[in-house]
Amino acid sequence: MFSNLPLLSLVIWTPIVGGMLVLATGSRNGVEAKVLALLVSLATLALSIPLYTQFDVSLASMQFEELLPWISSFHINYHVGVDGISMPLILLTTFMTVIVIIAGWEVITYKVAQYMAAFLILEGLMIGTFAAMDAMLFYVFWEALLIPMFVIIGIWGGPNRVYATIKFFLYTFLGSVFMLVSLLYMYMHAVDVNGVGTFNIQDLHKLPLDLTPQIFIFLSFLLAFAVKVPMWPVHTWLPDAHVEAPTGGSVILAAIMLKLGGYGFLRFSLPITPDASMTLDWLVILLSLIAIVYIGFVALVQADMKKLIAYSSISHMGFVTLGFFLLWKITENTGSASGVVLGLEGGIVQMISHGFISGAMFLSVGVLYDRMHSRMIKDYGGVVNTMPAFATFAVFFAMANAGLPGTSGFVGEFMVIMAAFKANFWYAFLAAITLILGAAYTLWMIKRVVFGPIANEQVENLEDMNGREFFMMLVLAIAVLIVGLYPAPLLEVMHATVDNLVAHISIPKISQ
Amino acid sequence: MFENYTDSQVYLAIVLAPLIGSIIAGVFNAYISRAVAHTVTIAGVGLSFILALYVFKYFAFDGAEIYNETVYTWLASDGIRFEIGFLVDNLTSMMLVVVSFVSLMVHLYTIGYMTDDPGYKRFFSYISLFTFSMYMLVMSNNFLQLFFGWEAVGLVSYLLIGFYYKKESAIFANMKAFLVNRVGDFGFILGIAGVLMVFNTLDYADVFAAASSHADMTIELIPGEQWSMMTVICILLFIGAMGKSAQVPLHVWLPDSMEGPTPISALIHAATMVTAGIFMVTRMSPLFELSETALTFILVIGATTALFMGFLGIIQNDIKRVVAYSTLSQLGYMTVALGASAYSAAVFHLMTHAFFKALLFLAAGSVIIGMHHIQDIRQMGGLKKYMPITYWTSLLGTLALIGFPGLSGFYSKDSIIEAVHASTIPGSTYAYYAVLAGVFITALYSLRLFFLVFHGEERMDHHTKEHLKESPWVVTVPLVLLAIPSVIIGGLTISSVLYGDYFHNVVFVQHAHDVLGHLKEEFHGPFAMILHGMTQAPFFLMAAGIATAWYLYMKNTELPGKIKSSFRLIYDILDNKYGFDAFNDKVIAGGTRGLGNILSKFGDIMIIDGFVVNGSAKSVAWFSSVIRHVQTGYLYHYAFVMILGLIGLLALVVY
Amino acid sequence: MLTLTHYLILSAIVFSISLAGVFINRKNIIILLMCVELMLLAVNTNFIAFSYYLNDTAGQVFVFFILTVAAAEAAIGLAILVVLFRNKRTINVEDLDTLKG
Amino acid sequence: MNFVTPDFMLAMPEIFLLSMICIIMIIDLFLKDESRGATYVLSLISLIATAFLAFSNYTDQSLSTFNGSFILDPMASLLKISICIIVIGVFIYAKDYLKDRNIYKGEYFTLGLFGVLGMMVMVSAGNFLTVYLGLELLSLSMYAMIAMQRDSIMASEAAMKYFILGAIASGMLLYGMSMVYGVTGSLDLATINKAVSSADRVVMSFGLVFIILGVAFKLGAVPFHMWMPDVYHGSPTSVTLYIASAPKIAAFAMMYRLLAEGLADMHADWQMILVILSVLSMVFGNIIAIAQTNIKRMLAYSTISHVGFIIMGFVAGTQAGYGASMFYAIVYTIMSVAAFGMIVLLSRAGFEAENIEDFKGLNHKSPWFAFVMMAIMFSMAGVPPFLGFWAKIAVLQEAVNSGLLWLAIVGVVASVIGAFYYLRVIKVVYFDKPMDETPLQASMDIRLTLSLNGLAILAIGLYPTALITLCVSTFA
Repeated sequence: MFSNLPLLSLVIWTPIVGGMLVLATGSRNGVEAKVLALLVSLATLALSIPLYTQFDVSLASMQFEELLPWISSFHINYHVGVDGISMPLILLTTFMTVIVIIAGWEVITYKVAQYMAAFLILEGLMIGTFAAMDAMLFYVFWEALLIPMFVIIGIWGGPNRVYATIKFFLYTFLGSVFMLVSLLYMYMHAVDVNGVGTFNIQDLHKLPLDLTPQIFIFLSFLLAFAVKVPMWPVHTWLPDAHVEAPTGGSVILAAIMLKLGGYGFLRFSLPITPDASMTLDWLVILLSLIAIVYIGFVALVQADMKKLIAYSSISHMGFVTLGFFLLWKITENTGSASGVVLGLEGGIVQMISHGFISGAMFLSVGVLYDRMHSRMIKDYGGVVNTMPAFATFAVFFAMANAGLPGTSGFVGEFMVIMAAFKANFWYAFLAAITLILGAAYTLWMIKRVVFGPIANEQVENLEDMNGREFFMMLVLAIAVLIVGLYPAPLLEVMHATVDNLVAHISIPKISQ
Repeated sequence: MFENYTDSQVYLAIVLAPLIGSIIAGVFNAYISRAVAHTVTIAGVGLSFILALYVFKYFAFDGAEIYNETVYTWLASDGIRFEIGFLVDNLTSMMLVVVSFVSLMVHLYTIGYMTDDPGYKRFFSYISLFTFSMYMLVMSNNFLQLFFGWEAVGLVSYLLIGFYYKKESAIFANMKAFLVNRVGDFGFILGIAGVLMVFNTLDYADVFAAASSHADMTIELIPGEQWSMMTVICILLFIGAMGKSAQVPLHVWLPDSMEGPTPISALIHAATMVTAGIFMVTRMSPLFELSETALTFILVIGATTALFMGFLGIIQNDIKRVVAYSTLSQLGYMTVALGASAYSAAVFHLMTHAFFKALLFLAAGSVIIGMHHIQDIRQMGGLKKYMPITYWTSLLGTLALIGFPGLSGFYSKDSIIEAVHASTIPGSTYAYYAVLAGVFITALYSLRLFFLVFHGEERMDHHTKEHLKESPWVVTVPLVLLAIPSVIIGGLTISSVLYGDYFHNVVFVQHAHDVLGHLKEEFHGPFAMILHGMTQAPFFLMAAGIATAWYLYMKNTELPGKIKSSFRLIYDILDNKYGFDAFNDKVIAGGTRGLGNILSKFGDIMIIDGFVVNGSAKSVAWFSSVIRHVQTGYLYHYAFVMILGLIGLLALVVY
Repeated sequence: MLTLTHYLILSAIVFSISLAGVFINRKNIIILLMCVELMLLAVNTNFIAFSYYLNDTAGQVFVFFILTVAAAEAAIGLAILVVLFRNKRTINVEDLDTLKG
Repeated sequence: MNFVTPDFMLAMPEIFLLSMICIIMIIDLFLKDESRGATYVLSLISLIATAFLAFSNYTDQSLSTFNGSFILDPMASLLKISICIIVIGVFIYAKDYLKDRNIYKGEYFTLGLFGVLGMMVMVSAGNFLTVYLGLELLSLSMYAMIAMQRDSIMASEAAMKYFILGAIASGMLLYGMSMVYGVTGSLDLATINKAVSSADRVVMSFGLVFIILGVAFKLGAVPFHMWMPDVYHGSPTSVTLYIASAPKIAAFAMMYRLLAEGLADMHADWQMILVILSVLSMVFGNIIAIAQTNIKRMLAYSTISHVGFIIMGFVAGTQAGYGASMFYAIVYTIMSVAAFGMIVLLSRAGFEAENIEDFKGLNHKSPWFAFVMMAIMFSMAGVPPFLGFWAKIAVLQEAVNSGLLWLAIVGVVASVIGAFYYLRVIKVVYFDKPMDETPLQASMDIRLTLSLNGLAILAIGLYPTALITLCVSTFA
């Protein structure tokens, strides 16, 4: 009975329209806004579930596809659809938004309606980005979602929020405008080749391109996505943004927005410019490894918990990009394509897993911050004495962040390290250093914050988590455990798509 | 095996029983009483112990077929199935018995030991969780699950070392333990990745079956240098074992782990978890046999650990630390056995060691209870008359440890020494003399401990002495129960385990390395071995060790002090544990933090953020504030700019 | 004999003088207004010369329009000047620098 | 040569508007200050009617009358309608502002209408003469409008600067026209276009440069932009509103008529020049805007950068390029009129709301108008889904299509730099606390119009198809 519904559009637009409605409740009283926002987010989550249940894992093509003409003179269409890569990310988005709405429930007292609305609108835009099958539609969502995040950090952020949010905006804006130029170039090129321009991503996949333009297009994509992921050396916006953002903002930023970059590599860079990707895969691998190692060291010495987690995010996202770009090196080194899919799927799993874990880590910091109004590690110590339940979750998520087997954090890292070894021993070697560094910075923080004797009077007066906080943590912990203990269903969803992707990129676009 | 149940259900029950106990005690911590907590966990472990005994019987006596089945597919990607599954064979069944028995003893013992602790229920939850993890490790049929168990026991170890989370030293020790283990895991996961690269599967059976056909593969780690792939993989895997089994230089965490409550020192840091590395190498004998280089590496590391960690035991004054260094040293012995391809001997020693070392730790715990948590042996002495059961069990444990003929340790240790002696691979000579010297050292520090604690003058303060009494039955019963196997298990099982065919379908040894096969020809039963052993060097060295200890700590008690002052330099080296800790603290940890600071301050803050990002923003802003002054407000300037523009464009068009 | 070129050069010179007058003069705004008028006259010269040599009346018609507009322009210019003087009490070009940057 | 009666019907909107202006002027003479509303209403009615007439005059061919000096084509109709609508908005926004400052005079409206007439003439010009007359009619009206606030030092200074520079610019334009006339022998654009190929190249080039200068001045392209910041800043906001909006459309039309219709064969020459102007405008406009604290001045520099984009679309020299450029010009006026409308909305008697600081905490006072301001700013910055994004896409696409990839890259980089100062405004609106608690005092009609204006920026941004198609098909 639901088969005729434009399900995907509903998932995209329900939160956006819902957000408008929340705005319309005004700022008289936060309660209506909160309840409405929660309902909207739950409705979106409910709507997104059929995307999974009705998803045909055997198909590599787009599902739930919708195509409406939008701007006919530029051949821009409202074209959405999901495949095995985007569907899990969309579910992650709808799931995390509910958490974030709950997370802001008691904490946000200033302009509640706007806060909730910003997150709902952001949710819709993010889903739109994942679902867009038209490059220009993608770009519209991609850029538009900067707006709510800009506002979220700017209004509800910390003392240095203006610097952080403007930095965030300009950094990402600068990154993506070059992508825009590339898209326009390809449109024109499509006119030359096919006689008609196109922004359809799948058509762009098939668009023949010579190596030189491919390299420039690749580099422009790289800049756009690398900023978002973020990769070293264009990562410095992230720590600032995280530190200043309100808890919910940090959660969404880390859990979803960073994934957009990784998603972009899969949707744009690899299939559209396979030959340039092959030529420049060393660059991405190098940057990923630098991110993993260099950032690991940097994370170690952070005095601010959120900054530490932010750096940890960068380091973990290094696995995503590493996994995505191993494929040529693997084929070159072993002479077979075995391991290629492992790396790609590992990267995708790492994105999902990082969504849960980083979100949970930021929520944990949020729980402490709401009580103590400090994010500095030195202000804490011995939290376990007064907040045992919290400490349990904190240690659990810390272990997940350190990639302990059985938690989701392990799955992606494991797969990518396995694949990396096939490509080159030293890739795996450097990537595996995260086993040590990741544990070091996470556990050192846990040691200083959670364990030890009660550090000061404020810690002594801390109250343990309330039901709401407990609920969020529990839900995330369950998610982390499920993915960690039984990732097969998640993987199953993406096999067909990834296989198809690999098949596509292994065919060179340039004539030899 | 059980008529109404399939094998897999039994194995699942073994694994899940302690897990369920742990979950009940842990998750419902706040809602259950202490009694419920220890009842459910003990019931869980007890059940698994009983089942383990059945399984053992099933394999050891009924000669069951190897069980190798998948429980579920963890994930499948790229045509590779990563699975959770059980491989149960003779090795596994033996490990199951050892683990479940020691665990059960420790569970019982804990009731007495932790009786005043506010974290009572939490503790039970942890040790049951540990038991579960250890089962997963030993029952694994693939590398992935092995790594799962490997990390899970590490996690529980972390939690338990830091059990007294208010103690700064404890939370330092647990972090240290986890991180040092992570260094090992770093190698381990690379080794697993290597296995996957070569074999494209992580399943033991498939990997081992294909192992020999890949023996000639090479890998180019440094351009121009072709190394044997198997050597690389084996050394990487062994680095994992070095972390978990505390081999030099990754041993530093084990002494510090004594910060944890004594029961877990017995269970985790003596009997079971630390032997996981030994178990792992044994399990992977088909791989290790392909690389003599790796075996030599193992041999040298093991011998070094066995000897040099023993030295450190001599000067320790903390009762638990002495036992801890003894554990390190004994792990070294096992590793040496591995290096000498005497895998069975290693596992055999693993088993005997598990019993007597658990016994020693629990006895030490009993002493600590009696001494009201004083652990310094300089404040003990003459405890024999206050704690008779503890005394006698300790004596048995100590004798077993030093390899007194007839006791379990004798069989296992002597076999190792013989095996190394017979080995011909590079490094075996060094290893032989190291383990031989180790015998003397072992006897010396063990008896030193024994004499200082139980004999001699009573050095404790008056208050302590008044309350000194034997520990309650929940403590002493496990001691007695552990003492029994410590004495008899060696002689009972050596014929089949070491020289029989118990491990025939588990351990794979290349003919050239088959030292045990060589020894087998000279083996004529346990009793003959005792007689033979009493004529050999190890026996005399042991006796000399006992005598020295007796002389130094019973007879001439002034002498140790004098020796200490006249060999100051050596003492300092030993006291600083060869400087490993200082090196790790200053160079490794300090260097890492220093590098982090440099990268953070100069890389991120100064260059990327300061110079490039904010720098370009600032320069744009600066340029803007300068260039705006072109707009001077004067009409003639405006006109002038227009005319300049005009002239410029004219010039452009004309040329 | 006067050729077209002579007229064009004359007009160019007048035009240049008027331009120079605009940015060299830093004193009186009225001089600016005069320069503007001069500029239009230079243009007119051009148009008429061309018109004559092309034998096309359109150019001359244009000149009439320019003259008319110039008159209107002068009127408005002077009016603004008056307003300006009332406010600032000066018609010095250099004093017109409230707005800048 | 026979005298042919011109087809007056084609110029019906202009004729009607002229008549109305005369009527309004006369009526206004007899009105007391209190009933000045009548002039206001009449002006609005005239504009609506004019727009309607322009609409009903629509034809998809290119017709000409008055011996070719008046052209009626789709572009002319579209732009005339746009101009009328924009100016309606301007008048609505300006009304209260004028009242509060005691300059609520009939002159504002009549001069404004004359300006509209001038613009309409420019849009329909087919001849150098009509271009010039339209231009002067517009310019002279604007000079006078600026100077209307007679007691303001800044206004009179701005008027004087604008007047002098404007006069120089028209002088140069005329000089250029005279040269082109000299070598082609015609003032008629269509005839000129035919004669270009046989004309003397050097003189043509000279003439071209002077003509471009005149156009660039009107648009406000660097380096002929110097008047803009001062004039935007110094004029009463009611007048800045006017100057900053519709005349850009007229300037675009003038550029189109002169360059694309009159000098199409010199495309290579003017393309090179326009590229330079475009780059300079985008870069300098955006950079200098960063340092501004006065929002009107900032918007002036922002306009300069937008002009760079308008020109970018134009350089392609293709029909699609002109369409994109025109689309940008129309979008720009929609945004610009809204931005200045916001300033008017915030200002009240004795308070100008001219500084960026004055927008502090708007979100507290009115979340809705804070949102409108945000929409305007993001739109100007070219962030989707707002209208300005599509305008940028359109012109960038044309730059890429004409092989000027580097120009597109300069454009996007400049727009990133530009985003900074737009963000700063949003920052002030959303993140800062208000300096005072004075509520907004604007009347309902402003609020409504501004809301519609803001919604248009969002709504057309979400569905720009109609407007884009209109602009593109105009030239097809």
